[in-house]
Amino acid sequence: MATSETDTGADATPAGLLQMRGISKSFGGSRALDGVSIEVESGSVHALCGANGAGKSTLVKILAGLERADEGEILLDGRRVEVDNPRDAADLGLSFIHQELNLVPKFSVLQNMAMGSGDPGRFGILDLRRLRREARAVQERLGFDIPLDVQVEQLSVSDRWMVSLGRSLMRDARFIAMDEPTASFTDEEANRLMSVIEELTSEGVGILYISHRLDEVLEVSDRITVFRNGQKVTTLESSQTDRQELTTQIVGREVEKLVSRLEAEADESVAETRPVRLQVRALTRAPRVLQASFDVHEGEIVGIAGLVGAGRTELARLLIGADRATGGTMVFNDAPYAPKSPHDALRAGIALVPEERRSQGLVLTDTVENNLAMAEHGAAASMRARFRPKSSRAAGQALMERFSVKARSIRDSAHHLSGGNQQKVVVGKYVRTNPGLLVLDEPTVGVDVGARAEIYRIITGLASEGTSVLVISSDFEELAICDRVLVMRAGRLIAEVPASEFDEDHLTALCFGSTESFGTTETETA
Amino acid sequence: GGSSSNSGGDDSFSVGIVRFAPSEVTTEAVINKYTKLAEDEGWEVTTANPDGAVDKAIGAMQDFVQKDVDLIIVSVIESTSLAAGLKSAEAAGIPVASIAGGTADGIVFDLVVSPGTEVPEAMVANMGGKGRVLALGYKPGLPCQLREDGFNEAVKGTDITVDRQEVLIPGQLESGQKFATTWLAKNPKGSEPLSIWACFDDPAMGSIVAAKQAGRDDVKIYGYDGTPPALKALKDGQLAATAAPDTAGAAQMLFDATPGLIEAGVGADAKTEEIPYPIITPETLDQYLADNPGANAS
Amino acid sequence: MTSLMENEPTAEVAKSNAHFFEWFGRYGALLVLAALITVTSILAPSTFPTVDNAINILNQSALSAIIAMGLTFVLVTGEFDLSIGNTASLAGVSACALMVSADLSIPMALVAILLVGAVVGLVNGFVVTYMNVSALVATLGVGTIVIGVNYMISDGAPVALGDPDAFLEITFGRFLGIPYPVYIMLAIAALLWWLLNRTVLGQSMQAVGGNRVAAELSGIRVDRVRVIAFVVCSMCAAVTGFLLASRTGSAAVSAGDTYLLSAFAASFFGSAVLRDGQFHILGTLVGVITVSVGFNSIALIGLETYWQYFFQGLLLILGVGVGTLARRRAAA
Amino acid sequence: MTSLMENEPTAEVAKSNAHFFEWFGRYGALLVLAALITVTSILAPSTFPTVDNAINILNQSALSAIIAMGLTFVLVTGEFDLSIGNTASLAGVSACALMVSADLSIPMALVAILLVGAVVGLVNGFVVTYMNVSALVATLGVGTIVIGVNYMISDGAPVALGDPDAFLEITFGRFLGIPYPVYIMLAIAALLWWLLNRTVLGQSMQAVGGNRVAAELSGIRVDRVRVIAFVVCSMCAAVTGFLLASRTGSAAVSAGDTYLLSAFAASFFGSAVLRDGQFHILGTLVGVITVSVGFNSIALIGLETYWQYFFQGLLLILGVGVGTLARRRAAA
Ligand SMILES: Nc1ncnc2c1ncn2[C@@H]1O[C@H](COP(=O)(O)OP(=O)(O)OP(=O)(O)O)[C@@H](O)[C@H]1O
Ligand SMILES: Nc1ncnc2c1ncn2[C@@H]1O[C@H](COP(=O)(O)OP(=O)(O)OP(=O)(O)O)[C@@H](O)[C@H]1O
Ligand SMILES: [Mg+2]
Ligand SMILES: [Mg+2]
Repeated sequence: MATSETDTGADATPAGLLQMRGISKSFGGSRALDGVSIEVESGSVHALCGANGAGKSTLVKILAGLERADEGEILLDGRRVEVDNPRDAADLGLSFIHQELNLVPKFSVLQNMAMGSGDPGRFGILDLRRLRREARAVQERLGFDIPLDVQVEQLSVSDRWMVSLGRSLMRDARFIAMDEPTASFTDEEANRLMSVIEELTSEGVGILYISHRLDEVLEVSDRITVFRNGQKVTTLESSQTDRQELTTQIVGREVEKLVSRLEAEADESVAETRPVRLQVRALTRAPRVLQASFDVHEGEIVGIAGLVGAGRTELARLLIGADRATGGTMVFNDAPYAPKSPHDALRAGIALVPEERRSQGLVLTDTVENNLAMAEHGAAASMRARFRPKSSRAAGQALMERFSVKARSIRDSAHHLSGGNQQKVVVGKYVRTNPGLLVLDEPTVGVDVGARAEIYRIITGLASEGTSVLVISSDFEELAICDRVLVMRAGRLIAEVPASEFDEDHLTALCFGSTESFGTTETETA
Repeated sequence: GGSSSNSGGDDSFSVGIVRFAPSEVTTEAVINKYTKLAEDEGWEVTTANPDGAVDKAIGAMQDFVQKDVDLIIVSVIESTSLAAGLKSAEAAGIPVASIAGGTADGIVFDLVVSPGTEVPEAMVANMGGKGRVLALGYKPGLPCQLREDGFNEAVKGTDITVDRQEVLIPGQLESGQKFATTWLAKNPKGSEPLSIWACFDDPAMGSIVAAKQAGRDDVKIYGYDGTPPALKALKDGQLAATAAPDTAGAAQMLFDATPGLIEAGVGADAKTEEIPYPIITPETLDQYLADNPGANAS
Repeated sequence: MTSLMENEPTAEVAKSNAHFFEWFGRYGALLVLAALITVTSILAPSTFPTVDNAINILNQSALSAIIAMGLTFVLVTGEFDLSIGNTASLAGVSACALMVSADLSIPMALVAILLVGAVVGLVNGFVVTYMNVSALVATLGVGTIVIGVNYMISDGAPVALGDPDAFLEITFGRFLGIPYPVYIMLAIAALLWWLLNRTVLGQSMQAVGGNRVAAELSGIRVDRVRVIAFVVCSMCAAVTGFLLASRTGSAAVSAGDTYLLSAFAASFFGSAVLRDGQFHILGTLVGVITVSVGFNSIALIGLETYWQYFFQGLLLILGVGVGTLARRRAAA
Repeated sequence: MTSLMENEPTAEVAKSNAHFFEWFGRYGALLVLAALITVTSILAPSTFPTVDNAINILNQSALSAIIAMGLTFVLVTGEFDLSIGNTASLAGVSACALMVSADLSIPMALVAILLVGAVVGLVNGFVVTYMNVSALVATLGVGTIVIGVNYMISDGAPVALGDPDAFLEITFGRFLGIPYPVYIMLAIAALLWWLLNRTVLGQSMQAVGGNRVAAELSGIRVDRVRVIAFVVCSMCAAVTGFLLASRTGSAAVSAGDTYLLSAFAASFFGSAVLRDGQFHILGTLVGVITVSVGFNSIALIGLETYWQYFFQGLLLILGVGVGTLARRRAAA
């Protein structure tokens, strides 16, 4: 870093609110960022796009003082600033919504929103009344009304994101970076966020916006910068580009459009005539799953659509015995099936790819190799069985190739992988057990367009080999790969839509129907 | 709990005993024997185990005050450091006796364990007044301190070099073993007369383990307490000497004194009795075993 | 065609059971204490349920409570401190050594040992935050070094004051019939409670303990908070060591060591009092008092010594376990 | 060497630096051991670097190593066990008591105490998994109860064998000049290493330790794995207690208690050996031996006893701290 301390922004154009110049960052041997520069002006939204691992979050972390750049400088109002830790960033009026939820589960909504907030009050004594007032104001602005004294561990995922969003608005920020804020939002909530962003920009706040939802990016941003492999590829004016071009820039090549199942193979009757693999009747675990009945045939891909909170995750957990059903029966491969644990399910041949890959799918500190072997150990009949490292590694290597997982080596630690590759590892470890039915819960959240296409390819490939697949997704577009879509609302399966009638608007309408609220008292199995 | 402090004679008494720690074998034996005598007599005996902690001992004394016992017996912990408990007892009019804790305000009876100077004297004689000794002491314990004073007295003026190490409790056996192992490595066989003196039997036993492991039979090892393993080692010639108090006699002494102490109450003049602490050597072992049928060396 | 599925409404499960378990999960630990008091009051009616005995129990709890509440601070922050026992010992030894050899007055000695405590806490905090060593290892290591310092100062022998009367007064003095240590305990409890619940620092500590990454990201100076927690904890340990020495007018190298496990036990028991697994000052206080009541009961009823171990062990397991079991039931 | 190229040098230097730190992070803990051996060999050339002394050090490590390796199993699974010291004591006491009063043969007594160990482990596992009590609390509680059982069996007094010769032979017997305990240690190390690295059970344990939720969803029977880890750990503690009793042919209620902290210290030190913070059998073995070498060195050089505390404390902090610091440097 060798730049003069004085007026560096003196040249040419008037300096924007925030500039990052020539930022480079390496982790170990690999370059995450390579001389990247971006600029965010007051009152505008600048979007960052790029494949998983392109370096978007790393850039945000550098700005937030969580990582130190190897090279480069940060300028605020044309003046160079040092951001060594998050406190510095906060003091400079920079606010963040990071990619991972960062809440304290045992804290109340208010406590979470107030955490680290601006000035600590006199003598460091809490001014609860003032904080409460401010939190109410923020809530009003966001249009959400969760009681301030509820512990956040009792909230649903999307409500937690609202809290997180609320926190970033508690301080008077001049700049907000949002790293995939809508990944867990429904369209409605996402729309609310859009209007908040509009309001903020009209007040002169600069916003850095990161998302894999390209339509959303095109809608909300003024300009879009695309990263690829740690390098800036281009900056586009949002108004003068389209999804097609953006995708090509991100991936570096053309990505074929998502092929719907109907177009790809099939008349639905084929699926219907195949033998039933899983038969579910009146499966119940109140209050989240009520009287669910459906069939899944061999080699069939069945989608489950619904709003966040509809109970789809719960249903999936019942299928693999992670929770115990209080009523109903299941028949799997013509045999009665009543799993008491995921172990039983895996032994019978049903695997669940959980929705949270980091907390539920991976041992982040362990190697890719061991992560890929985990489900096989879980499926072993006896724990006394020999473990053969060599053949295990060979099997892992084969999976990495089959799913084209990008990692430095199979011995690389899982948290070094990008989100999409992590997801492939999780899918891979379950596929390794050769399940008859693979359940995937939100398989592409936070996954870039390229990797997403690969995951779809994996799913359809498995189905064509005879594996039945159940896909839970809030992204209705991706349900196009399904033969049938079941719609779940408030714990009940309310409709079934065959591929021939598939239409996003139709699904959305079904999902909404009427809204009901449930007591959210479940605690997470942390 | 019955309060019978005003009654005399052979009435039923209630006695609260604050033990020290299980590692202190001698006092444990005295207390166990006393308890047996007292319970045979129909007295109520309650014991508390403070695990060597002064604070817990004081707490136990205060609990006994609440229980309104007729006599509190404390052990090993220096009586001066039990001031808080002694004051509470005094205020409640309960006399306090001590086993091996020394006198202090509020102690009406002190059963003194003699420092057992015969042991170091025998050691000096065996070494011919010259050579090298590994001394394993334990400063926090009063009995150990007294014994070490006696030891230092005995070696003074001789040609004996002393290497002193501090034993850890708990872990006394291990530390005895570790210190002895390295000390033996540093002092090879035949260089000069060698002895290991420990202020109680456990570290001495550890030293024996070390000597056996090193295949050394040229080192004479000394201890105190006369624990069963020590008596056994004495019999096998691995231990040169130990000293054993007459625990049964001491318990009897205390038992006999109890009614008088309760009668006299807190104001009484402090009395002191000494528990004899004779040396036991392989030669006197048989005699000792004959005199103490309870002692066990098989 | 989209087929709509028929759905019969299902009977709602009766929630009263869940309510009962929830209540039990919350008050289970307190129930244990209540049961203990009731049973002992029946078994020893003339000696147990008296004002004198209550004061006695509080007095006996004071030292344990102070060190345990300090530990609670560290636990709240999500850390550990295995050095508190040794720090208490060090405080006693250095207080006595300073009064004997440097002729310090009692208040000056108190200031000095508070400093000693602060230094130990700083070292702990430094090793944990700067050297990035896990708190368990760091405090085990620092604690071991502290033992060494103890031996260096005292040479292993107890350090006794020549004229301890004034010093002893701290323990024996009473105001309104209640011994000073009880007031000291209550004052420290109030101070720590206030710090933890009514200041930004306390909130930050809880945040760091609840989710360190989240705390860091929201701009809390995590390392500073952790260091402060260690310092507060060590200072509480030092106060306990000081009071311990004032009970006897002398200090031994390992006098405070036994407080380590009892402080942990009290804090963990306390985390089940009214909360589900969060450490808090009031809970710790209840935990300490429950243990004291138990010991007192055992002594007053006159059980064999080994019952104290059974009692302590069961108390811990049941106090915490009943709560978690009940909560699980409530959630199920 | 100066490179005149313009675009390379900084990256190059940074890279070689990173490599150095990476290397240091990996081998730092081993370096500490090497340095210790070198220094003592220079200071005490005639007594330290001898075959006899090496055997002696190994022999002294044996008991600590066995209990520490058992603890490592629990730590790998992401749990804790504070009851190991008490379990070791219990094993010694019950072995002696059984041999004295029930006249059991030595092999039968060994079987019996292995059972005792297994039972303690099962109880720990039950309280942790079924009652859902955190391992720290559960094992602290169970450990305390175990002390009570110890007292009940032995009445507080040491239990001694009448004719201990055969029993003593276990400790003192030698084969090819090497004492039996060394063989026992090595055999157990090999067995545990194999269990951990070459069976599905061991792999499952590591998965459970890494992320319990992910392991559960991967079909691993998490609770069973955790219970097994506790059982293995307690059984190792029981073996240590058994061997401890065979040193003197007698057992005391608290003989094994000191092994608790030393086992933790060794395991944590070992987690910095060759790995970055993962517990493993080889590391624990190195940890135990490092401590033994250090103790041996201090005694041979003839330093004051309190140096052993300084040494042990520093060893722990530096052994772990240097590694983490270096790794942080390497990553930066
Ligand atoms: N702490 C770290 N250690 C090593 N490598 C890291 C670390 N953090 C990030 N990386 C690597 O840096 C690269 C950029 O990661 P980053 O998280 O910035 O990607 P991203 O663009 O945010 O991807 P995504 O869309 O999946 O969130 C990736 O290759 C990642 O593996
Ligand atoms: N019983 C449970 N145990 C553990 N985690 C649960 C349980 N129930 C719900 N969750 C988790 O809590 C979060 C909140 O659930 P949410 O409100 O999104 O409902 P959901 O049932 O997951 O709905 P959907 O899957 O349809 O979005 C989810 O991430 C889910 O994984
Ligand atoms: Mg990212
Ligand atoms: Mg879900």
